[in-house]
Amino acid sequence: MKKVITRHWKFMGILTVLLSFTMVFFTSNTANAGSNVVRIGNIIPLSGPSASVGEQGKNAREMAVEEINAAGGIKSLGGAKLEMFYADSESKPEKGVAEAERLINTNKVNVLTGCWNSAVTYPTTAVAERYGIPFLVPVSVRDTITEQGFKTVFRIAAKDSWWTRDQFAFLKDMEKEFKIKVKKLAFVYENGDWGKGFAGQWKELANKGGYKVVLDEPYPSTSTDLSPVVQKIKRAKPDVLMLVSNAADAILLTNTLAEYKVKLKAIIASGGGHADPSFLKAAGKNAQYIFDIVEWETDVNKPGAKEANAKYKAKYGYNLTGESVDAYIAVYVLADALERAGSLDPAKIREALAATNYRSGTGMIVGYEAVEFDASGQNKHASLVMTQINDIGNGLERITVWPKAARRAGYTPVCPMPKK
Amino acid sequence: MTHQNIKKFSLALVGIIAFVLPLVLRSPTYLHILVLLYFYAYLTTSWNLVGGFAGVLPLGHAAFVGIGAYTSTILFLQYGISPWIGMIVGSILATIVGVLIGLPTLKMRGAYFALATIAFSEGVRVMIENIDFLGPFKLNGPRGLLIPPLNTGLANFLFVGKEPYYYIILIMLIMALAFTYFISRSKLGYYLNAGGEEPEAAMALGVNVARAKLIAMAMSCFLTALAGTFYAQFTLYIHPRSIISLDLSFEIAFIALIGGRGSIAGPVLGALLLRPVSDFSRIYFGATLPGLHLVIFGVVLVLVMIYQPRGLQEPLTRAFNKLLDRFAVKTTMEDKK
Amino acid sequence: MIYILEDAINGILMGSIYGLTALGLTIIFGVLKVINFAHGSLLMVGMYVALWVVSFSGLHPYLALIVVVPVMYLFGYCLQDVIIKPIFKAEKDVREPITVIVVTTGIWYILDNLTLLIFGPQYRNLPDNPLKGKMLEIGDMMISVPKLWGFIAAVSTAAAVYWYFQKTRTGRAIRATSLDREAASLMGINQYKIYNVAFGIGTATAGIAAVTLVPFYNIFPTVGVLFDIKGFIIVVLGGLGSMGGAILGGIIIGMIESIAPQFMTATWTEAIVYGLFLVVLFVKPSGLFGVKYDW
Amino acid sequence: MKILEVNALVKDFGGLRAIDTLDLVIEQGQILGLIGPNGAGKSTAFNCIAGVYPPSKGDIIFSGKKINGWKPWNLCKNGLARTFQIVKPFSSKSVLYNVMVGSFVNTDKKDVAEEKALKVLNSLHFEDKKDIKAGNLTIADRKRLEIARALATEPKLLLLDEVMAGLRPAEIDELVQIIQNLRDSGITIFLIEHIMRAIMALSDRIVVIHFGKKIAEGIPEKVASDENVIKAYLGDEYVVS
Repeated sequence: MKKVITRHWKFMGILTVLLSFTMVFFTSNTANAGSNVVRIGNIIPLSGPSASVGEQGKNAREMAVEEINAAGGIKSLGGAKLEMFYADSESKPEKGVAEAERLINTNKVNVLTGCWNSAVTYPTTAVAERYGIPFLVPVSVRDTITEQGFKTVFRIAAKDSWWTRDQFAFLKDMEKEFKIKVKKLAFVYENGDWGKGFAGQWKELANKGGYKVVLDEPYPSTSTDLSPVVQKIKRAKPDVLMLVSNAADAILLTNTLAEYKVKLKAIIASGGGHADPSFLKAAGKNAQYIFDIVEWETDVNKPGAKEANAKYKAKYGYNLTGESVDAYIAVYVLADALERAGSLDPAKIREALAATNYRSGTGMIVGYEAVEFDASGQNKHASLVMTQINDIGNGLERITVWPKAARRAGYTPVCPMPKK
Repeated sequence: MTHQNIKKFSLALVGIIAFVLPLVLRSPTYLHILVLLYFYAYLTTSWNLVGGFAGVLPLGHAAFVGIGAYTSTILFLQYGISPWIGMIVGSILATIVGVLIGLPTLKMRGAYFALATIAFSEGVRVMIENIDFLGPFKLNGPRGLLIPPLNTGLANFLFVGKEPYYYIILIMLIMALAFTYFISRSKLGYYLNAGGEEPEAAMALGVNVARAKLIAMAMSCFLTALAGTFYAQFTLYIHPRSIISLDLSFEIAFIALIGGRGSIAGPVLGALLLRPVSDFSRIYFGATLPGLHLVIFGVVLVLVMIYQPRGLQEPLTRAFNKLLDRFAVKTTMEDKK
Repeated sequence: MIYILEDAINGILMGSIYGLTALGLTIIFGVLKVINFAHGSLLMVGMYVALWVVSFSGLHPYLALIVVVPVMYLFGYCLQDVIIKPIFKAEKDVREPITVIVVTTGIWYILDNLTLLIFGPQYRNLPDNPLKGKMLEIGDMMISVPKLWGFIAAVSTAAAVYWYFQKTRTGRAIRATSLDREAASLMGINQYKIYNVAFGIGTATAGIAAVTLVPFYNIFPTVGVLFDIKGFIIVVLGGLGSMGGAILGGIIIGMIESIAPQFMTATWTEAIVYGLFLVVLFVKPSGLFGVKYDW
Repeated sequence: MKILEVNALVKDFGGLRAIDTLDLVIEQGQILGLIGPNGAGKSTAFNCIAGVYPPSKGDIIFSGKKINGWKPWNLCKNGLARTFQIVKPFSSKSVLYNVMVGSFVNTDKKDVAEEKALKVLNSLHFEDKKDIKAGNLTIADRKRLEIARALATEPKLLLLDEVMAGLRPAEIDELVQIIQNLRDSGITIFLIEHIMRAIMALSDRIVVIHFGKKIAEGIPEKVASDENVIKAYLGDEYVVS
């Protein structure tokens, strides 16, 4: 009996300690509310399957905030500092919604950003709309996010119809430039929100462009073995393979394609997994010659871009990616809007955001000329660049090749893929 | 005051507090957290009918949440049928599916049943992810369905504030609790408990164990699917990977096991402990130390199971009774004065 | 036709590796009568250990076994001894202690997320290892060399464990415990010690699976989850507790995953696997190769 | 009147014949004892009658109905109750709860079931322990609980499987008394027992089986002196010829 009682007490003791821990954090966190700050809520996947992307986005935001705060904060608000609140969505829509509620009501954020996963962004923007809190989406590609008729949603990056449009435009240009004939396309994509969205658009574009689709293959992104899919690609004998992949499957797919010596004229990927910092390291030589469409690349010809990337790399150990640049610029666009709004009233911030015409400044390291939102909240100027992974003497790197105006000086893309 | 009276009194008090809470607690965040807490308590109470009383371990109840949510949402979006009706249709559908799946699986040994239900719910998820159109019904594959928050009102099960949702789920929870209380004191309850604990002995005492379990499964699926509709109308977005996820199925089972399965109060106690632990630890560590909140969740699970393998309901009832003893003694002494 | 053969071979090789990942699951279930939900996480831990060993020492990836197997055995042994044993003791008279399932799930959450906390979410692999991308070409057919080694590892591990259970004293004690734990403890076998050993062996086989995966697979904190559900399906197909069944069950899954996509999209093969699983459960709940306990 | 009739019962497990053409008859109100060495097939015979195993061949007739392959719960509803050699109480529940599971057979109302259960407990001098958890009972009390649960189903025929094994002499005497009272109240009893003292005192008739076959039958005194029985129990060399 005595033993039972001591066990009982031990248990209750541990429980109490745990609960008091939560309480301590609870109180300490609500207490440190400074007065002269702008509160920005960020909902991103920090654990779970997309944790890698979430971490990159968080780092980019941190860097931008440090720079802005060091430069004196928001001057029209008396030098107000930006204060970031991060929430983990775990890539789950319901967590995103709950976190949006909390950030708005408890942390009293003035603006929200996020959420990378379209499936999370989609319902979460509805919460912001309900409270009238501006929601700046750095990147979440699903078209419908800015097509809900919401007043408070703004998106920096291109939407998926633009991505696919540019991929096909690139393909046409390549055919012309390198005098190759592309007839047969293979579509291989993760069976999710994102992959399905892309594939739907591809099919239409392929029809319009007169291509023949020889393979239209979704695969579960939790696959442990992609050689069956690779075999299918090999047997379908496409000229060009178009991919949408998350990180783990992008690496697996690239390695397996190399193992089976699949002969293709070109591989066109869609960012995401192929743009993940781990991708180049993990796929190594096998990644050579892949074309990947992204929002941004380190060699972009824009003042400040090299410096920003160098700083980021020194801090976090890997290059800025398209997704993190979207996050980085988003913070600057926000700062710009706040400066013009001169108020923390959400309605005023929304007005200022809607009137954004951000063309120059530290944050403007993207390839396109400006950030300006159309009536739906979509950045009109958002454009994409096609990069090729190649080794021109400095190890494997991503080299911008398209549009031609943005192509890295002195580089000729390798197309079709040479035999390895 | 006798013990019975004090118990009744405190139960009533808890009820009253639950009902007036939204009037005091103005913050929608806390209401949101509470709604989800009740939602989980409700799901666990439904789960408890088969997982607790019948002594098996279903780990795929998210599939029934999904069936409920998808049915009512499709009927609402495509045919304009009120979610209240869709709720019942979805529940009937889930019950049929539950019985079909329970018929062969409920005879299995514990581990097999657990794995069978996992495979069943994963199978349902994969099917929905692969099907854009099921006959005339638009499932929309992996992209999920969004309910536009237009035409709010009771008939459409859509509200602007959180208070209506709060009261709906609270009433659902109270009804589910009353239902399980009623079942636990009925012949079926006795039969389920007996069959769950010693099936052979129960059979020899006239209990058709398989049939009792099947009835429990049917009731559990029905109640679970009702919550699916609530979830869809509350979050306004359903998506196969988040609604039919093993995470949800597991969390339901964990809440029951932590609270004390097979008891009426267990699911509520479990939800009261686990939900705040997971919510608050995510809030405070999620950004700075990603993953720590799930470590904490895991640690709580392990600790409770090591020190209270029968769940928290038993020690808490004991503590409450001890408190009552003291209180009751005091009052009687005061009476004497 | 040659295509089907090529796919079938790939299916058999990959499937045997799945079987190897599930082997520990079936060993642990056979003895403890508990589904170890943390098994995928143990595989993940094994992969990280193998990764560190190889990248620090520069050894051939398969030589990592020398370190990984004992480390994983000890890890499993201690895990069972420290965390799971007390619950078994508390629930002595319960036939199938469900609480243990919860605890293993707790361990899963803890291991996966501690790894995330400590090592970050990055995807890692063994760059430039001598096995990466090695293919055996026979005419038009291509066979992955590391997968071939995986197949050999799977079969020989299963055979070795089987031999151990048949021929050694401890092995027989383990079998006796798995058949009837009361009787075994009456015969003077310390059942908790046997549990520790069985858990250790199960974890060590996960370590072997990890070593065979590391040369051609990515390593990240949630990698175990991908193999977890697959493992559950495999052990039920093969018969819970049957070692040969685990390998054969793995091969069946591998074959389906490899051949079926040639006739439909890869996403539907998942559905087929679950469907087959349910059919087997309904028709032959003891598994396809279901001798009750085949050791 | 015959309440139970077993005609040429055969039960095979794979290649093993556990019961070989066994004939049995129990008259209403009788106590029939079934004895035999370990592994003789007593429990298998019981399990066939109680519906756990379907018989391979032969008929089992219970109060005029052929019950081959009936499920245990249906047999119970028709008045055939049993206890288990290895007791199987619902450990986490109280004694009263355990007994009520039995008494629910003939009613759907909780009050009625409780009343019946209390009556049974009373008749077994067990009512003072009704709120104790079954898992905390002594061995003797667990055995008694087995009987109480079975009685709560209001059986016509009660199968008792070694209810006295492991009890102290005083406890055995008490149980013998209880069983006699049951018979006096009109319940027919069929029991397997190893304790010779008890079975000799209780049984009206005794059947002895060995390797699944009946080797002797009759009143206790006659069976006790039967050559075959002594051979079966003690082996050939002990037979005084």
